Amino acid sequence: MATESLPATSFAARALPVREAIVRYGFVAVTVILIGYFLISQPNFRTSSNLWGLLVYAAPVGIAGLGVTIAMTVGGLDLSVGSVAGFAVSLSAWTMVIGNQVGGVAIGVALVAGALVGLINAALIVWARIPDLLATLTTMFAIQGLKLVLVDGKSISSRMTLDDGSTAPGKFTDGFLYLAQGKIGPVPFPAILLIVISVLVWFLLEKTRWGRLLYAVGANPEASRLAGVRVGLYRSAAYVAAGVLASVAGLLLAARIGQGDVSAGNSLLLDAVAVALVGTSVLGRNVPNAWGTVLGAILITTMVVGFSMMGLPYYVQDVAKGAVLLVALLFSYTLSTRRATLPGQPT
Amino acid sequence: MATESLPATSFAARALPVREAIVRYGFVAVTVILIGYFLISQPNFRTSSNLWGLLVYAAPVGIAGLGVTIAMTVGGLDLSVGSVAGFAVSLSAWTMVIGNQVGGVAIGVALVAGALVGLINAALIVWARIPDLLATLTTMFAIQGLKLVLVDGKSISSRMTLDDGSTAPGKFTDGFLYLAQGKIGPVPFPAILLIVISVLVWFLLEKTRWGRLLYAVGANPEASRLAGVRVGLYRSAAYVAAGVLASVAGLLLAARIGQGDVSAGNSLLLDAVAVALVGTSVLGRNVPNAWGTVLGAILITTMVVGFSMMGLPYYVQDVAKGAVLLVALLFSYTLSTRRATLPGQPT
Amino acid sequence: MTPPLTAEPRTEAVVSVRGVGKSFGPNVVLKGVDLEISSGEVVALLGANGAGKSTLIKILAGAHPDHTGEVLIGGEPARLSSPTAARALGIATVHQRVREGIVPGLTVAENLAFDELAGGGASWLLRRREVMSVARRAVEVLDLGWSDAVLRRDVATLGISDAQLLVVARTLLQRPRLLILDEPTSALSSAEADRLFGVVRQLRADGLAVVLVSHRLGEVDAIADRAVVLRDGRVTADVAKPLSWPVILPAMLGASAEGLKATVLEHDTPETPAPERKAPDGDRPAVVRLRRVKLLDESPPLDLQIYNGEVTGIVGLIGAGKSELAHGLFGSAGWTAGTAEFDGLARPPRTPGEAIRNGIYLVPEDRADQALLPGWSIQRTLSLPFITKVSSRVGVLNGGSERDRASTVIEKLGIVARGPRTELNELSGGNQQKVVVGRWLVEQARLLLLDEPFRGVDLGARRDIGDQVRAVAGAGGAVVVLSADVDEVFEIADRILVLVEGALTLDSPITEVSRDDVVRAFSGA
Amino acid sequence: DSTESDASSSPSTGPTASAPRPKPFDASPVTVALVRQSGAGDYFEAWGQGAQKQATAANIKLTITDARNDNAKQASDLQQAIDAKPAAIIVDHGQTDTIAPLVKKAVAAGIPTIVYDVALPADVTGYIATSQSDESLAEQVLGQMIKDIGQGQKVGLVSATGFAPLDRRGAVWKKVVADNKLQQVFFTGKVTESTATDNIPLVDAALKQHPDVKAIFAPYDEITKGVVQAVKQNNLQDKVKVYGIDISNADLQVMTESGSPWVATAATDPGQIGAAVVRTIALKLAGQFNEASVQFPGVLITQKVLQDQKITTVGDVVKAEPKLKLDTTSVADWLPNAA
Ligand SMILES: Nc1ncnc2c1ncn2[C@@H]1O[C@H](COP(=O)(O)OP(=O)(O)OP(=O)(O)O)[C@@H](O)[C@H]1O
Ligand SMILES: Nc1ncnc2c1ncn2[C@@H]1O[C@H](COP(=O)(O)OP(=O)(O)OP(=O)(O)O)[C@@H](O)[C@H]1O
Ligand SMILES: [Mg+2]
Ligand SMILES: [Mg+2]
Repeated sequence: MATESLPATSFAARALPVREAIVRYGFVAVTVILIGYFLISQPNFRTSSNLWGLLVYAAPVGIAGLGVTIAMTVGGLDLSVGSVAGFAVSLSAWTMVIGNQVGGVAIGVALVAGALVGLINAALIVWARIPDLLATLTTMFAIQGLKLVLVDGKSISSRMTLDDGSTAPGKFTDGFLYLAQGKIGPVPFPAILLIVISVLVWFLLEKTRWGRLLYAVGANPEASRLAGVRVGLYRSAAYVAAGVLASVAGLLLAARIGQGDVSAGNSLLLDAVAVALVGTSVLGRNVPNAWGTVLGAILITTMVVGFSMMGLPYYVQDVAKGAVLLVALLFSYTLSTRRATLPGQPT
Repeated sequence: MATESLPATSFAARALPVREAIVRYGFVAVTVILIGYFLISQPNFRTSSNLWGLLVYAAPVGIAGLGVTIAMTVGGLDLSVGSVAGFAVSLSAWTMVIGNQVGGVAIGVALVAGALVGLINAALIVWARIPDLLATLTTMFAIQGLKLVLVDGKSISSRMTLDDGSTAPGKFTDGFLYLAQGKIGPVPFPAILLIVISVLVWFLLEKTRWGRLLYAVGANPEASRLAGVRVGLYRSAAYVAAGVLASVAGLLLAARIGQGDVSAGNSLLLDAVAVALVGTSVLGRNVPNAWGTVLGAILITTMVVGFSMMGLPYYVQDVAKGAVLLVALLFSYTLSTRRATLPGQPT
Repeated sequence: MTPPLTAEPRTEAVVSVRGVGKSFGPNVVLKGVDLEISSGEVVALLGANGAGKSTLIKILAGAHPDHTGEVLIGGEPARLSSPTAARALGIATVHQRVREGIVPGLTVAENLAFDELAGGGASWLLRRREVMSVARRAVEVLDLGWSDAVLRRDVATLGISDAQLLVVARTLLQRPRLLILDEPTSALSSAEADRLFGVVRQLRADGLAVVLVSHRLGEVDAIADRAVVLRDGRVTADVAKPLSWPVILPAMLGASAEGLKATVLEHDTPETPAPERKAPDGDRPAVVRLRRVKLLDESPPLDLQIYNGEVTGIVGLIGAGKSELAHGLFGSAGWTAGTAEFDGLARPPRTPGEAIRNGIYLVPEDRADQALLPGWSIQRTLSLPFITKVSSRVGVLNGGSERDRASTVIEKLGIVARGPRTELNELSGGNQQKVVVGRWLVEQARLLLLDEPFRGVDLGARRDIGDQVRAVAGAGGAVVVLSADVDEVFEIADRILVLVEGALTLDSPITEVSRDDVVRAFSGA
Repeated sequence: DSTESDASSSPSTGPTASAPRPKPFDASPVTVALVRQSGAGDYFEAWGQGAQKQATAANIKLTITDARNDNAKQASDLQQAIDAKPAAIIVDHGQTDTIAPLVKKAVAAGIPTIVYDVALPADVTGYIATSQSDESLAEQVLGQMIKDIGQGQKVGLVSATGFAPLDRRGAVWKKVVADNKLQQVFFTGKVTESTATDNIPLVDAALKQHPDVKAIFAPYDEITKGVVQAVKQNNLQDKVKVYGIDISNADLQVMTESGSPWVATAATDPGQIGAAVVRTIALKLAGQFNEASVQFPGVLITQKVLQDQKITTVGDVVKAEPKLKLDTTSVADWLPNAA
């Protein structure tokens, strides 16, 4: 043997277990401590309805964030999620109220539309070779405008008056409203959806070869191509998944308000990107990942709810949000012995 | 024999001059055609005040976009520009109205604050090794909240009533308002500011050693470090510059609005990032650059003004914006024979 | 442990390394290294992959200021706190990873003048004319012959060999007291390496001290005045010219070197053709048949057969079209013209995925850009092309079988690593190369294409990889090794082809040609 | 083109003109610039459509700019409008200090100017001020609230500061709270790009903390919608009453759902107002208007009335509350209400 392996002891990477643990679990700890603090200090935080409520509020941003996460695994970023969610809101409302279809059809139409937008993004990025940020920015503008053209700039509500003076034939069906208001046992449906989708995305990304190949494409597309990966296909699939998940988030929003609110979804982009980014730092992994994103969504929701209960005005909440985020990031990056940025990885 | 390692003929890029020209000037052409179209079809567009007006409206987003451009040259992206601009609005208003200082002091305070935020970003990124997107996201939240804490969530206007019932001592001074309303000859001051700052940034990036090194730090920090470039210093300087330019943009907004509007600057982030991104594709260079950013800002402003004059509702404008952007991007990327992404460029 | 063998005392030391140590976390890489380097000598720093050569060099270059021990320069203790500090003290370094040295987005000229640009002394204005004149001087130093048009191009358009030459040229421009070259020739053809060494000899005559790291012992033999061997973090030999290989090799490789001496040295010291190679046996069926293929825009059509059960070595200078040939066969890039027929396949593979499913494998030449995935472990990198083999039919990954594959390769090729989960960026360059070659050796190939497979691997590993590759041929596969290094091809191939600007100038069984024939073929004769 | 579409608020086609148009409306279309702070959202959408409809009927070509809540852009838009020298300028909403100097400029340039819902300081003159009175809207709905819950109760406010109409409505609230010894136990809320959705968690948390509030005032319908959802989620719709301001078809649906806690709102019909503003400036241009200001009255709309009369659209509301239909405000024989 030309070179003998180094003795195992000389690679005692476990030598700094405390630091390692902080890097890996610091973010989780911050979340847990914060939740613990609210649990103790705010009696109303403890109620089970509130705790499930955290998941309910985290659901749209968490699900859209999971879409962004998938796009990030292939090294991209999807700026169109907010407008796709808004499009899903208006489109599903339009289908039910103007088109007089049942909720199932509305859901189907919105999901197909989300997938289509994902395909358009994929075509722009993969085929037309436009950098992802620019491509999704373009779709963002176009879809946002299209949505408003579709509904003529108006919110769509059950039995609204149409331009010709007649009343719209349809309404938000109960089946559709179940999306936001349904419960299985004590568990609200959006919470279940969030959990199910997180598990699915986690399983896809961590346990299947497709997930592995998505990460490969993001880490080094050329090396992946030469290893036989169909890079274009995987990148396209990622954007389609992002589009569909953004649509799901939009459907939840539509069902929550019970109307095709024109402004719904507008603020989702920044939040979804934020939780996906924050998620990369969770568990010290420094790559986009499902648990991280969901934890990020829960952390941010917890802060909003908890600080509101404490009676802080929303702008003080922003400062607090910044501070908590900072502490968590310091744990994840500053203490880390790994290099902060790896080439080819979305940072 | 040495020469044969690089036969010029093998680089087919020179073989297609038309295509090359489209890639390089396609974006410029789209802008020129659009301006031409508006000039011909909209009599009001032709007025010289309107043409200078284009530069006036482009000034805040262009200047903030130049800041983003500088941050992008070092391989980063600054998400805090919008909130820094908003902070500058409130801070300058506060200084004049509550602090009863003259405009010059307000300007100074805002610029120093912008530089400080830049320094904080730099510290988080360079020293605490937090990835740029996450670091600037954190500052974004914190600064946004801080701004509102400073003004108690209120817009600050000249001689407003304070909490104790008295009237605020100061007001927006004429000197300060000159920022937005002044003219030198026929040329409005914001237009001059935009031109001067663009030339400065262009000169910095293209004509000085520092500019080259900023690009080098972005493209290959390790090579730069090994060659003796003080990488941390350059990255810090870039974020400080971005902060200061965001403040300048905020000051222009404050002077134009004439009061410390709490919501000012909110929409600036997306616009500034958009023009800086769009700018990378101008001239087919595929790197962040000053002319590209300014041209991007002018293109977007032209569309907004022109389409408004044509009486398109804002949401049709969005669709049109998306379409024009798409055409320009197809010219720059899809036709290009160069690879779409360069390493070290934020994607 | 072999006690250090000291050579006779030399004249004034330019640089003295005293008890230098360095660890990465718990991994102790250097355990007290002593070394003297005098002016006017070329010191070869030798050692197996992962011995710590690059680490020592980075210390001298100021890139690892947190080392222990001390470094004296001109007899004075020096603080090598940063690359700038090292440079100010007269130490100029060409690092092993070429991509660490060039800045994409800047022009070739700006890259050649990058040290000037980076140094604080230069004017704050960018003087393009000055940049160009510095660049022209750099071009001259290495006699690169690049025109101004080339100098104005984006450096990202250069191939890895030209990039390597660029970095060397830039470093030579600094006129340092000590020049350090970390595997400068691994991406160069022998002609270019010769040109580089011509320059090094000249510098030595001018009194410069040079430290050279190389795994090409022929090269070392030709130019080094002294060889220092690192092993296990210590200096295990320090011998002066004439270099005594029987001393050096065991010092490098330990006891396992015993069997090596014969084979390695024979191939590394020229003229001896490899023993017991197959003679061509008449009209065998070809696994691949190329018809009128044009590799480069301007090259003549090429006809070529590749046979089962043998190793075909293809040599050629940089830009000869070797990589084009490999990519064309692998389906990852098209040729300008012509067709390929694969035995047993309805059509040539049109994508790498199709190629891999049909047992056609490629080890690409540029490790960093074409094979490594940042942040990925050995295990993941290894299983990437064969992901279906480590996952169930429904796509669920099987961690156990992944780990087993990785452990097998680690053991077979002697990869120095903590385990299958070690990240590749923690490995030394040679060990990374073993991983990216090794992943194609787990499955039996129908056609295995290796583009510069020995880049940066040490002798022992070269033998290990060679054995594995020959085993692929032994099991009936066809192997193609593309290399700019004639010695490497002689060491491994059954048949040798010479490619000059896309045309074949020699095609012969290895047993029937001499090295001189091959070199003659290069000139197109 | 959306300009042809009807205002959502009023399905009736309106009376036709009974007299020929006077100068300058008898020739080619008259250009009027409409400078808007925002055109997004149901209120503004309806306002814009009413204005457009009336303009078309009066032979006016409206050039509309929409600052999308970007006050700096609105300033630019207004400056640009002045430079383009239209026959008249309409300013729809805006910040006082932003608009005041520019209105001065417009007046100085001799352009007839009408301003909707911007309070300009006394030193600005020569323009027509129109408004829906925020004070009156707030007073009406809060009066109903006191009638419903009585004095000395626990109440909550969901609003945001820094937005002029909300600040004005908030001032009335403060006074009502003090006068009636109400106990304000929470104040939360924010205005974002998705106001309705983003307020739900805030109010939810506040309600968990203070489930014993009797009433919540949410003086902006986007916020009110979020409050209603939060109340429902906490199953408090029988205990907590919600009071809002503004009305749209979508709002009516929320109000009339069975068990809706939103019991009263105060509103004008934005479509009618948009039309009336256009009529006012048209009369001015025709030399038939000499007032300095017009006020558009708002009305109180209670859930009970809506349910009793089975009202589901703003059109129905207008029918039930003729005060909302501004058929007598700024009309002429040649210029009937077109909205
Ligand atoms: N940045 C790093 N982090 C962790 N370990 C490292 C790092 N750099 C090098 N090492 C380890 O240090 C050891 C020596 O590496 P070095 O690069 O000096 O080897 P080398 O002698 O140059 O080998 P080669 O001939 O393959 O280039 C290896 O075991 C490697 O894994
Ligand atoms: N990205 C590129 N764009 C244009 N031409 C290129 C590019 N890369 C390489 N070339 C040119 O193509 C020709 C063939 O290069 P190729 O890489 O096939 O040579 P090679 O024989 O494999 O040599 P080596 O691998 O030793 O550099 C060279 O002239 C090279 O300069
Ligand atoms: Mg090395
Ligand atoms: Mg090659």
